[in-house]
Amino acid sequence: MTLPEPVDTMASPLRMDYTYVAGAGRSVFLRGLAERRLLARQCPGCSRVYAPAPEFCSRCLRPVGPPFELPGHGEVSTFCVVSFPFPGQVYEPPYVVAQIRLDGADTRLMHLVREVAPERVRIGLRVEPVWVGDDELDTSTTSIRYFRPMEPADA
Amino acid sequence: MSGPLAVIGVGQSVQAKRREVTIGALVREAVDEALADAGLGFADIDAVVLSKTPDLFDGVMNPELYLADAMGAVGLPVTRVFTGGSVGGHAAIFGAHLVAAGLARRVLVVAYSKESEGNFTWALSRGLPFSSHLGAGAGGHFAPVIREYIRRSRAPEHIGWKVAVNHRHNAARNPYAHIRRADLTIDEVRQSPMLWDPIRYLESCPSSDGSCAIVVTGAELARRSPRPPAWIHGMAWRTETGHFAGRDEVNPRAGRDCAADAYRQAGITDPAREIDVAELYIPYSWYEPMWLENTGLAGEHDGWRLVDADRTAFGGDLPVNPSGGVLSGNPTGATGLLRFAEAALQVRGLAGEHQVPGARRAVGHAMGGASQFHALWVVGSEAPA
Amino acid sequence: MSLTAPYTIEFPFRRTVGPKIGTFLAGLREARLFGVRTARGVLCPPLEFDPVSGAATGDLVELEPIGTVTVWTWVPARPGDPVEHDFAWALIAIDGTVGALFHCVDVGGDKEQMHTGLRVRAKWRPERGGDLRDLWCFEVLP
Amino acid sequence: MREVAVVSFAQSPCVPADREHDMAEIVLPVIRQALDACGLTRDDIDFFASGSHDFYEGRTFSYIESLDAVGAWPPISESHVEMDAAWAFAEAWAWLQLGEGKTALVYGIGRSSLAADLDQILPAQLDPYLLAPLRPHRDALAGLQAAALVDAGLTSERQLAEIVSRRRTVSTDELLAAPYVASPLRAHDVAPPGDAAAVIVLAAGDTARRLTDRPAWVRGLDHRIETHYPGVRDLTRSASTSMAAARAAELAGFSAADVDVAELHTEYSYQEPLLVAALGLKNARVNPSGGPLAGRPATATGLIRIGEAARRIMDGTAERALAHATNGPALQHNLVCLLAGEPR
Repeated sequence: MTLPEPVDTMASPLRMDYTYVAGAGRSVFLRGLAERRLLARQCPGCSRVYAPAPEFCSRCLRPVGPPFELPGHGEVSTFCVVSFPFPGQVYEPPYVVAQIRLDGADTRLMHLVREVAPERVRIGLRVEPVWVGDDELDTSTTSIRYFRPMEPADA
Repeated sequence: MSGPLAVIGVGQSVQAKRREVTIGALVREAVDEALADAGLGFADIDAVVLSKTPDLFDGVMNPELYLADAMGAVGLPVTRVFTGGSVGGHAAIFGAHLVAAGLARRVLVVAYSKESEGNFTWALSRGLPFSSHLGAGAGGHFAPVIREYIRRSRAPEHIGWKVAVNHRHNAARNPYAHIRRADLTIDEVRQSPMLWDPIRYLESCPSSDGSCAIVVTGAELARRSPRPPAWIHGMAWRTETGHFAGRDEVNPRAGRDCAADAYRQAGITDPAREIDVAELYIPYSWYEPMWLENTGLAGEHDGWRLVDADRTAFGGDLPVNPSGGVLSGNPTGATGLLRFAEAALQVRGLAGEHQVPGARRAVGHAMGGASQFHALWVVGSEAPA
Repeated sequence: MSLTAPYTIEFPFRRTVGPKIGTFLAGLREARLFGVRTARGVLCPPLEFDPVSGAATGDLVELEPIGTVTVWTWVPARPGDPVEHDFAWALIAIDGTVGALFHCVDVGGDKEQMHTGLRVRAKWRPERGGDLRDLWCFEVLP
Repeated sequence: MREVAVVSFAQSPCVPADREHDMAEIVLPVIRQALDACGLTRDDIDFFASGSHDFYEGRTFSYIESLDAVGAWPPISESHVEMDAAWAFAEAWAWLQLGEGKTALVYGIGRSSLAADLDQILPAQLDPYLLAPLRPHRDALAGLQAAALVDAGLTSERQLAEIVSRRRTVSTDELLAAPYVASPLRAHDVAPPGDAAAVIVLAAGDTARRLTDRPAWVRGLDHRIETHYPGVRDLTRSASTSMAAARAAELAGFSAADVDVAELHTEYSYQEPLLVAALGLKNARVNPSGGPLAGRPATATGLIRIGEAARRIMDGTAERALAHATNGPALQHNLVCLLAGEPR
């Protein structure tokens, strides 16, 4: 008996369709984005302000308070510069991905910082959101195109 | 507790893109080696704990089902633990708990990943509805934390390059490691492409296929084992939630609490002095100084000074990652267990060319998530007092 | 009210199959069926590890692709199933083996033709690529 | 063994599809309910364990989100199984045996509804080389096992219909007139998928006595796995269930034959006679809660069986109870837990 030459690999495609349920808390924030509003909520237990806010404070486990609007600007808490190309990338590297602390909130939001040379981005840089046009507004963080420095001097 | 516990068998596969074996055969390599090391067969094992990172990475759901034969688990209790990247450490500790609880005499802890089967980075970075596709990737999470560490500690930038060189030189002595570069230089690291500034290509972990297995038992059976046991002196796990307001990801409290608990159990009051070698979960080079501080092996903001003074290099007084560490091989599901296993090999005196001479007490460490999950054990060449 | 949205996860995995399963699949490509030796007899399909002892299984053995249905379940055909009309998923004891192979049996959509003990033989796809689906289904041995 | 007991159990109603809550939101109210019922707060818990699965949730590392419902701050001692949460219960019970803490909280989240089609999900549980490529119907392997039982004379389609009709106002004849989904199984023989969370609080010794009037003592627990490939298993038996039951009985000092109530993780009607035989149940009321045939919230289903069995002890309607959990095709992996109103 002669054995056939073994095959090395076999295709194993997997496809699964799901429903994403954003949840009550997250949905409040997402609906605000569709109106160009950054909505925060405060924990009545520890007074910390979340943006985006869950339905419950993850320190105190208490339901957070009603939503209120933040001014929108904030500062770069820390960041990195994505410097290499990879498949599916939206922007041409190098570009800055930053953790942004919105004024009035105790949490940090991860987003792009543009309209500034990457080497000029620093921790503490004051930034503001650049919103998409009316036709692109959505209940999604994509409603914020990116953040940019507030002062022209920073650019 | 039923008295001291020990590791009596360690096995691992070569870490690489293992495009010539099935998942089962890859797992079996480590299982066979661990059992041979312990002088045991499948009939001697009472329970199996399986460690692995997300099932979506390789598309096999509940892999403990398909792997029952490969792990020799038929007729045994099998538990599949999953806590993010620290999972291998959690699995080792849970295995030890089963022995301590009197529920098993010998536990086989198995870990693997075979991520070359699918596009693993893609699986991680795929956006969900309602969110932007930032294109940050895995390093895009850790790089800003590193930047924050550098700012706080005022560490010079060559520290990251130096760690990358040390670990790859160590890996050259480890036949199982994926990236083995005895010839790597600081210049080559410095000149390697910038990925996520401040992380360069050669300061990053690879993606590997690989497996690891250990056998844990109690004192009596450990003393009858053919080769020296690694005695467990202390072990702990801690978790903190991911996104509460004001969380410190540079020096997470869960990591500090975890190490402190393990040292307390081990009777260690001055870890830097009492630990001979540490195998830490370092996926990007800068995590060496960060985790040295977080695990209490260096003072706050001083971790980088140990690196700078060559103290954590192979010949230093506190060698870190003699195996080459995660920077030299990263089968994610096994990465944590490999750290725990390397610590055991060191105190057993069985680490071969990467043996740290005279290692009597070692730390094995694993972390996962956004530095939320921490596991650590202290093992020694002597049974705990 | 929570926002909801559909999404899809898709993976184009290519699994490496190793020498034993690789040879079995290569056999299917040539319209040949292989089993594997174990202490208790030949198993088809060729599992890598013995389901009783856990030991690595032995050499591959070529088999006549004929067997007997030991148990079956009748299911409605769905898109993507091997057979376009209703059929049976079954365990088929290949002649000369212990245990059974899981595959489908096509009796032309007529459940009344299906029974335990039915003698069946492999039907091969005309285009084969080294995949479990090269073995299209089993059909009644005339 | 150290004395350990269930002191509280809560679950959210199993709904066909929860479209309102994220993972943390679905579990947090249940955690609060379970803690309130025994007068504890989150800070009183020494160890947390949970079970869920990314394939049901549709995301990698999905369980991390649930930690926001636990409030893992200050940092906690915690572990997770990517399995039914009954195995998290087993882990927490083992942890309490160490004597390092007095209380543990186990939670399970199971959402079967997020996946649009379980036929896309469940084949991923099968051998990736020799079974999964065929992508069998989600009920195909259960259909084979049911057929094997019928062929062996161990059950009949009428008996299966009787099991289903016990909890429904529909006659067995009407049930038997329904079409097959995988013969001999009909749609009503299959546990309906749903979404729910469940929480159990465990406590050791005197802590348990202090927290509740009548703790449900965990007298024995074990679980066992079988080989995977269906063609090399005897589908008419559940050897792993029998092994786990024997070991649990050894620990408990009584066996399945002695229990008043048994909550079985029957994802299909045919599994009831198979499990009753494998466990050696004698006079037990089986699935008084309705069992999974009344709702199967994926990875919370097994934990709910333990909770329901414990509930019968705690409310005094049973002296001894058994809970069973399973995972894998055709009952490949089985867990058995024996509970009693008295510690050993």
